[in-house]
This record gives sequence, structure tokens and C-alpha cells, in this order.
Amino acid sequence: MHIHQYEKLWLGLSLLLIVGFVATVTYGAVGTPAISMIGDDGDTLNPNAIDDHPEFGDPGVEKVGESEYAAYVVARQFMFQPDPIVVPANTTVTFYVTSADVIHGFSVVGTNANTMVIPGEVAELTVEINDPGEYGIVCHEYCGNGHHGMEGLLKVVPADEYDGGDAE
Amino acid sequence: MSTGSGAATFVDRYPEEASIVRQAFFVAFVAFGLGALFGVIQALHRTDILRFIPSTDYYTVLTAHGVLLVIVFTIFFLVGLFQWAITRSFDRPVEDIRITKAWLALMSVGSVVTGVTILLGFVDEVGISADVLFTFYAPLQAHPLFYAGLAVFLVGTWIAGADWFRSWLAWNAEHPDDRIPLQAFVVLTTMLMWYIATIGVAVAVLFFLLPWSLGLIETVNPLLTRTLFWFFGHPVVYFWLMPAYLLWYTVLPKIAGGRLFSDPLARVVFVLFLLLSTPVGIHHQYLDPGIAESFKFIAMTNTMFLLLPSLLTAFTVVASVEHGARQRGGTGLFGWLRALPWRDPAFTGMMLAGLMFAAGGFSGMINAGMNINYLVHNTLWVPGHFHLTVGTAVALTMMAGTYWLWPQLTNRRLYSRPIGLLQVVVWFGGMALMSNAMHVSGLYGIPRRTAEPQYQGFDFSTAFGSVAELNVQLAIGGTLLFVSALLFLANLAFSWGNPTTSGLGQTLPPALSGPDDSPRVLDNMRLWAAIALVLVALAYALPLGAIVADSGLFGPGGDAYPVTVVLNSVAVTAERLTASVGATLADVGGVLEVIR
Amino acid sequence: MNEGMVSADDGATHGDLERSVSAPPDQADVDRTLSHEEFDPKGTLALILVYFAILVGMWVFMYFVEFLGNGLTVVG
Amino acid sequence: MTGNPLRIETSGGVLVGFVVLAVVVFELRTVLGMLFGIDVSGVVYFPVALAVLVGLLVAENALRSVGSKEG
Repeated sequence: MHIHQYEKLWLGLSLLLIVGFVATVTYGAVGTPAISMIGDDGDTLNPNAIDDHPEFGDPGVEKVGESEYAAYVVARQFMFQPDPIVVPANTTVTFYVTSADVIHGFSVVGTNANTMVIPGEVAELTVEINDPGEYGIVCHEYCGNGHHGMEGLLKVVPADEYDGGDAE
Repeated sequence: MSTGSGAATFVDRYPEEASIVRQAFFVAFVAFGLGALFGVIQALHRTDILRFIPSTDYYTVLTAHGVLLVIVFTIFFLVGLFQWAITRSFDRPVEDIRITKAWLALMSVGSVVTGVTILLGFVDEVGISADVLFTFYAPLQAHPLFYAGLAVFLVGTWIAGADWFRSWLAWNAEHPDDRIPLQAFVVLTTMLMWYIATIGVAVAVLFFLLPWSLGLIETVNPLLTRTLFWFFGHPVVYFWLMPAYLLWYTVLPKIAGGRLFSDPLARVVFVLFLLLSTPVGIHHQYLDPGIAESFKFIAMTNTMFLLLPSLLTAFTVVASVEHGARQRGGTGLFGWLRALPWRDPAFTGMMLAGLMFAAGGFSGMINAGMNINYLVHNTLWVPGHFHLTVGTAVALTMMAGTYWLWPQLTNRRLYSRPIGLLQVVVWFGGMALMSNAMHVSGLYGIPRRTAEPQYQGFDFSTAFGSVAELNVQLAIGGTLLFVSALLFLANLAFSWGNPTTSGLGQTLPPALSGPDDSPRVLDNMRLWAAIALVLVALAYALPLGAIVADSGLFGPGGDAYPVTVVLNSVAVTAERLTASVGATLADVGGVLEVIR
Repeated sequence: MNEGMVSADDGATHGDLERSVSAPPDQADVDRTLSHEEFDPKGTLALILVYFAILVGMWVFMYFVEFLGNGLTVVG
Repeated sequence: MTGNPLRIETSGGVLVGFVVLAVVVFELRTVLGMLFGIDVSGVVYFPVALAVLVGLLVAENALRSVGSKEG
């Protein structure tokens, strides 16, 4: 099989590019901080039984460690609960997000905190939150004819202003 | 009938087959026109430039836009082109024209049923709708006719593939020592890929979604049907792309005045597509809960290697064009570009499509990069990407290819080549505007698939310019694309009025490095199909097994939507009512409007 | 063997209008006939190296600046 | 390359070249904004870019007609 030498050169460069891409992604996955993908760690649950769930029945933020918080979020047509989600600054927050009805999205606008929300599955993502501020949250997966109104708010407040509980 | 002294055309030699090709193209272009109309409605609506439908109907428009363009338009064009390629390259008529007519009829009936079901979504009183978008993720539920139409359509494509394989076997019996002609080779490898890919969507539709929409089963597993969709959903993008590749490899070099640079490498490319197109679908699910990171990593590496055949194609096709330019007397490192037939809309259309594909390739690389997907997932970046790939590389090549094929299929000249040139150039410019705006908007976090990306509680922050300006860009781009689509359809329609002319036939020159330079094993379809199946099993057995083990074949429960809302908790009732009051009022208003 | 060649005539007789905008005429008339061995697509190589450079540059920017600089990294 | 029956110079190449150049110039603003953080107002950029492009087109056209007179 005759291959022109320029083509061989391009084949080599193409492979180099591909390996470079895989290497970059791998670097992101093991570097500091190591970027973790949404995985299969979360539980499964019946979306119709969410209201009886110990955490999702009354979704909100709770303190689980020294500077660690857990935020239980329910996405449903066409809202996020709780809204707003209030967390203190300079903490590590793990979001547990599930759906009560159809597939939704959960995206903290302008950041990399982003996940699909699939009924029956709990999406789990941990982020480090530094400065106080406000972020919009959007549902980025079509979820019905009111989809465009589905938004939320993430409020990061200074630690001394945080009242420690549910913002609802 | 005026006469020329040129060669016989395809329609002269194979009138029945040419008729099939024309019919398939006709369905494709009707769908294209409707899809383009729905496209411009969206472009103007979501940017809030011009809104004349309620936002709740936006998703009916979006579903119709997606299904009409990427299922009906692309695939009908594909079967027409492939029928031409098979008949032409084997140089033999179809084995049984009744079979050929049957699959075209099945595909058409399926498309009409699905299309009408979607469009009934505009008429609330009928109570039939399919506002589930092209991806139809459960537990959003469409009317059973939506799934049934899709199933009939799929069966039609399967019979089409069988028809072409039958032609191959018949040809092979008469030419046992010949290499498969390149065009037929593309058709056969592409259809093998299609058979493997459609396993996923066939299982999802026939075993889960259709029985579920008929009420035969209570629940489905949303993650499972979604994964089965993407099992099909990525290879289908290559299914759209292969007709464009067929034209780039076999027609473009000829129009440029050159010859294909390397037939052996082309075969390697198409084998790679067959092998790698399917075991990558999980890259659409990088952010799905319930699928382990390791499976996502495997999908990512497979996807990155799937770049290879496209990168090789870029070289081979451009080199073939350069060969044409040099034969036409072009000189210099870049000066040869000036010696190309830029006034020919078929040539220019394909070249501009290829240029856009190079740009779309880059945004695709970003999409494929597992963790960087967090940045762009489900933002407007993604439609920005695929409007460059399927929306330009594929669609524009199909339009350009039509300009070249048209006389071969009808013995009539094109109505106007200058209008054709204007059309492809306007498409290119319009897409540059729209796609640029979409990519940039996506990086600012603006989501895709929404009627009103204007939120109450926050604003999108921009690195430069403003969201308003991006919206204007997007709307202008979308409008230009619509104008271009109209120019294309009008040009074809007026071409029917041209007198028939004999001698419009065109030949395709042989490759510079012909098929005999490549090992025979490349033509072993059974071998490649078997390896492809093994790769698919390796990539999918464990994730699918894990999904079923975690939440069962029919999922952990849950209702179908839209359904009668049954509120099961007083605590959330008030909140839900408040939230949905706006949407409900809008619905009521719409109904009242109609009744009045 | 080339696949199913229809005819040697390629529409060359349709005059300048046809020729300037449609497919070029029969390749028997070509200025130079370049075979696979003697044709070095150096223009293609140059173009594709430029593309390669753009790809690498854009990738580095998108990954290390846009993505890693984007805040709220998912770490678990 | 005169006398080559295949070499047909047409204005088609100028049109396509112009459009491709226009798109490149258009994208340049995105590159400035995203890569270099230089926020050029679109109200200024696009009219100026358009004027430059039209100027180039006119100049090219003038040069070509001069060239063809000499040739």
C-alpha cells in the first residue's frame, strides 16, 4: 500500500494531536485540583417517592463537616428547590441533585458546576466555593413547555452572615 | 429537445433508478424547506427579535426543525445519493425495482406519520403531540404515532441497505476478482455502521418507548433509554456525514479538474468510521449521573481516535483538489487556489462546506474532551457546533452536490448557476454569523433548547460585547440561512422549466493511486462488521449492565409527561401551582383564542 | 479499473459558458498530467500545517484559560 | 500559463475570496475579545471593517482592469 510521504507526516501529526488531547484531559483529571466527572456514586430512588425521602423530602443545605456542606436540590417542572440555595463562603459544598419528574439540567451559570438531572438518579458534584456572590442556576435540558422559566439562584454569603439553615 | 454531443447521463442509462433518486430528493427538499422555516422562527424567537408564536409552542417548532432536517432531509438525500452511487459504480440496474420502491414508500410513510404527529402539537384540541425534541428523552412522552412512524422509517432504511447489499452480491458474482468500486464501498461500510447503530434506537423504541406510550408497560428507565438513544445518536451524525464524504471523495476532485489522491486511504477512512462511530456515544453523557467515570474515559479516547479518519480526509480531499488546480496550471504554495473553478456553485459549495467543517471539527474536539465538557455542556455552543457540521458540512455539500447531480438526473440544465453561487456563499456567510454567535453565547453559559434565554434572577456576564449584540448576530445569520434555503429551492423549482438537453453526462476519473494499491482485506465487509460489533460490545456491555443493575430494566418508577398532573404532596402543591400558573394561564389563553 | 466510467466525453463541447462554471472538460486536454508519484501536494501540506497550528493554539487556550479559569471546579 | 484551455480566470474566485476574508475579519473581533480580552465595540468595528473590505474590493477591481488592459 503506497502512502505519500506528506500523508505519512500528516498521519503522524494527527496521532500526535489525538494523544495530546487525551493527555490534556488526563492531566485535568489527575492534576491539582483533580477535576472529577459526574459518576455513578449517587443513589437511585423512585422519583414519585421523593417527598418521603429523608433528604429530598425537605431539600436544603446542611452542614456535614468542618467547612463542608451538603446541598440537596430537587429539580421539577419548572423550578429548583430550594430557591435560592444559600451557602457560606470559603467552604466545600456537595450538591445532590435529583428530579421529581423528567430529565432536567442543573448548571451554575458562568462556572463549570454543571450536571444532568435524571429521574431515578442522584447527581453528586462537589465544588469549592470561595468568595461571596450570587450565581444564576439554569435548567439546561428541555423539560416541558415551561422550560424557559426554570431558573434558580445560588447565594454565597460571608460565613458570619450565614444563618446555618434552610433559606426557604 | 436540443442536442449536445456529450455523453449519456445517469437518467439516460437508468431511468427507473433516476426516478427513485429524484423522488428521494424531492422528499428531502420538502423537509428542508419546512425545517428551514422552523429554523428562522426559532432564531428570531429565542433572541427576542420577533415573536409571533407563544413560547410554549417553541418546542413544537424545535422538534419539527430537528426531526425534519436531521432525519428526513439528510437521510432521504442519503438514500437517493446512495442509490445513484450503487447503480452508477456497479454499472447495473437494481435487482428488483419493486423492492426499491417499497423501501422508499416505507420511509416516506414513516416520515409523514412522525412529521404530522409533531405538527399536531400546534393544535391543542386534537390532544396529539410529540413535543419531545429530536432526542425524545423519556419520561417526556410523545403520542404513540411518533414512535411508530420512526419505527416504520427505520425499517425502510434497513430494507434500503439490504437492497444495496443485494446489488453488491449480484455484481460480485459476475466480477469475483474486481475490487469494490469506491462509491459502493462507501455505501456498504456506511450501511453496516447504520445497522449496528440502529440497534440502540430500535431497542429503545420497540421494546420500551412505544409499548410505554401505548400503556402496555408502566414505566421506563430514563437513563437506559437515554443511553440507548446515544448508542444511535452519535453514529447517526456520521451517517449524515457520509454522503458528504462520498461527494468530497468522488465528485469534488473531478469538479476541481483533478483526481482522487488516494483510493486506498479513502478505504481505510471508511473502515475506521465503521469501527469507531458507535462505541463513542457515551461522550454525549459525560455529565450523566449513573454512568461511571471510567466508561466516560473509554468513550473519550475512542472519540479522539475517531478524529483520525476526518483528519486524514482533510488531507486527501484537499490534495485531490490541489491536483486539479495544478493540472489546470495553478502554481505556487498557495497560488494554486486561484486556478480553481470558483464560479461553479457545486465546487464552491463543497469547498466552503469543507472549510466550515474544519472549524466545526475544532468545536467538536472541545465537546469530545471529557472534563472540558463541563464548560459547554448543553449550552448554545453545542448547536453552534453541529450547525457547522451537519448544518453546513453536510447540508451545504448536499446542496452543492445537487447542483452537479441535477442534470444527471433530469437531462435539464440548472436554472441559474450565478444564483447557485450566491446561494452557497450566503449560506456560508449566514452560518458564520449564526454559529459564531452561538459558540460565544455558549461560553457565557447561555443554554440551548430554550424559548427564552432571558432570566429574571440574573444576567449572563460577557467577556466582550454584549448578549444583545450576539442575539442580533444570531438572528441575522439565521435569516440569511433562510434566504439561502429559499434561493436553493427556487433555483431547483425553476430548473424544471428548462428544456431537456442530451449529452449532459459527466464522468468520474479514476484515482491517482487506485484500489489495486490497497490490500484486499479492506474489502472484507464481514471482517469489519465483526470487529465493529466486538468494539461496540466492549464499550457498551458494562455501562448498560450497570444501568440495569442499578435501577432496573424499567427504572425505579415515575410517571410519563405530559400527563394529568397528580400532586402527591400538599407541601409542594402551593409552590408548584405558583410556578406553573404562568404557563397554565398562557395555555388557557391559547385555548380561548382558538375557541373564539 | 476505474469504476463505471460512462464516456470519455465530458461535456467539453458546450462552449465557454458551460466550461468556465461547470466541471472542467475532458482531462485528456490537461496542461500537465501529474501522476501520484510525481505529484507532491505541498500546498495542501502548507494549508494543513496552518490548520494544525490553529487547532493546537485554540485547544490550549480553551482548555487552560477558558475552562480551568472558569471557577467552581468540580472536584468530587 | 496563457494558452492553457483549462485555465479560466473568473470573478467567482474574487467573490469567494472576498466572502472568506470577510468572515475571517469578522471572527477577528471574537479572537480579540476572547483570547486577548480586547473589547472593541461592535458599533465601531463592523462599519470600519466593512469600509476596509469594500475598499479592498474596489482596489482589487481597479487593479484587475488595469492588468487586463496591459495584458
